[in-house]
Amino acid sequence: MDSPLRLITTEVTPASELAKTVEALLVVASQPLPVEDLAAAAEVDVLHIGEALELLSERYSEEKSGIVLELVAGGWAFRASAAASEACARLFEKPVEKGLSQAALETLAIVAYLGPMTRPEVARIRGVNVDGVIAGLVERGLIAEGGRENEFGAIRYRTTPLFERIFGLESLAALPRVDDLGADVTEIRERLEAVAEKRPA
Amino acid sequence: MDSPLRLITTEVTPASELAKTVEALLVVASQPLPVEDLAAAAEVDVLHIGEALELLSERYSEEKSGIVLELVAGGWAFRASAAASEACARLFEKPVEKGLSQAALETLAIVAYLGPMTRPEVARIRGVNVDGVIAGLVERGLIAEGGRENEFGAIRYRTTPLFERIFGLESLAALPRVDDLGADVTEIRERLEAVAEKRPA
Amino acid sequence: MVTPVAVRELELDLDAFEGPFDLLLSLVLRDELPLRELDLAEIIISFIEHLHAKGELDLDACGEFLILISALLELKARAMFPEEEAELAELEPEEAAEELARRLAEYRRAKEAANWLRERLEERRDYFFRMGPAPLAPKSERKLAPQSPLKLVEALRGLAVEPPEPSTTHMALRFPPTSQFLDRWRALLRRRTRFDFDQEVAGLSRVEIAVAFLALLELRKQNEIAIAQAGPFAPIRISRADAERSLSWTAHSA
Repeated sequence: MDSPLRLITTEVTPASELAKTVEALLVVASQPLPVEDLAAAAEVDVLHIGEALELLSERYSEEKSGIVLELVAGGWAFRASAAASEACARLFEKPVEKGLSQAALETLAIVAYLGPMTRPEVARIRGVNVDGVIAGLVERGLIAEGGRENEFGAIRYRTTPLFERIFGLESLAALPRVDDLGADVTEIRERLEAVAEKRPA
Repeated sequence: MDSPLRLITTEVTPASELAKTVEALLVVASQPLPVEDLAAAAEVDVLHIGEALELLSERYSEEKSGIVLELVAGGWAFRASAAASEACARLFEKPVEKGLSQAALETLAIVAYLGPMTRPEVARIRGVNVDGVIAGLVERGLIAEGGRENEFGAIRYRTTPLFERIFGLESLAALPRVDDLGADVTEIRERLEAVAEKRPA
Repeated sequence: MVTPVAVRELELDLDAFEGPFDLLLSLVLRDELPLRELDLAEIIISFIEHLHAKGELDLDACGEFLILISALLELKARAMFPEEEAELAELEPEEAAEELARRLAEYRRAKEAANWLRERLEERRDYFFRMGPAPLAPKSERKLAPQSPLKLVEALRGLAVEPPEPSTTHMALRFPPTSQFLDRWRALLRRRTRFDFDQEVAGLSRVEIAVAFLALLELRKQNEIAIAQAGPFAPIRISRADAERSLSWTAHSA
């Protein structure tokens, strides 16, 4: 009859020891960790991991801690508390960029003035491959996918509300007029394509 | 007269509130965070960050927690406790998986102590070609290119923050002084003189 | 009765080697013991201690030892600085010795530092930390300052500019007509009796200067001018034919 006695005299329960191991694993991980991985690493069964996670969920919860334990995409991971989200956003903030490259400006101008356009269409006018530039503009949220040419066709890109905000436009209709280049979108586009063809390869 | 009352009823002090923000920042950061960065993100001055870190160092220490707070590579960072190392080893790669060869350690030492160095400079001190060793250290992320001797000169290598982190250095300044040969030379001379004295005139 | 010190049998107890000196030598010569691992100062000290213990100086032994240890030193130096043999050879013996000592000391320090790093690595091998980004870290956004829509217009207009016709200027040098300079020099000489060629052609292209000089030669041929130069690279002086006499003075006074 010594097992109850042992339970009483032991200050650290196995569950809280295991919880320490689990929090260590979680602080090292770059991905959410499934219960099975935690169990394999700690060499215990998943039921014990469940108990440890329960303890940790209690400890790492909003209000109580800046670190919050969360179950996401089938795994467990630490995140910053909602209360600390602003401070965290500041930590990851990058310095404001002053301007855009010529390639980005040309691509944006084409998409803004000539309407939703596919990569090959933009490439034809600019006379160079535009994949990298398009990807960059999508990443910055200045353009976004806006449908396809047809069911299996190329993706069309259009400017975003963020683009309008940054360029101080209430809408695309507020873009400065370019009547000298053509009477309407079709004419302007034809002219740009004609010029592009004359450009030396 | 409600301010004393408020003091009594408030459970969380500002310092512990800030500590929560700091632990949140540390759990999302991918590099050790200097106090200045913590202060900027939390929008407080560095003195307060110091207090918060003191609270956290207490809480996140070996024995007490599976997560340990340490000052390393110029900033504060979490790591797993030593107690959890076996479990971690089952799930993650070690920062330096197979240890480092004598050649790699000597090269690292030369680059760490003598500052950014080119391959020929390291080779001159080690007395052998170091191209392979340098390439290996670059691949492991322990050294990195850090500028050139001059516009067309050889590439200089410097140690990385990962190097400091793996070796647990607060900064390169934390490397111990390596005593020079001075003592040995004196010793040799003294012995020679002792022998010379015995020589019949 | 003095027993000669058998240098070859000198017992050594070094960090890298334990045994008689001759065994060490043969191991080194067979490349079985890397010289760079050997601390030669340790050997010297052992030898001196050995002499010291005997309480008398055996010159023969010293001579033999000196030869052996200097051979080892040279071998070690060559092993350590293979590509710099020549460089060291250019130095005076004392300078070379000093340079060698400096480099050996530097290498010794590097080795000590490497040992420290090894211990440190050993201490910390059980410390794991996250080497990638945190699983649920906030995304970092690239922020852009407000931009003028006129930049878009500018970019679009730039795309509408017809490319220039291919240039052929590089295919032929275009020479200005000599007559242009004949007229110019004659007009100048109507106003002035003499001028410096260099001053008048300053700012013209090389081709234009050449044509301008051809025009001068043409005028000289027709006896309209005199050309004089005080010496190589001195200014070329042009004067009206009727002012030739005063110009000869210039030439003599140079």
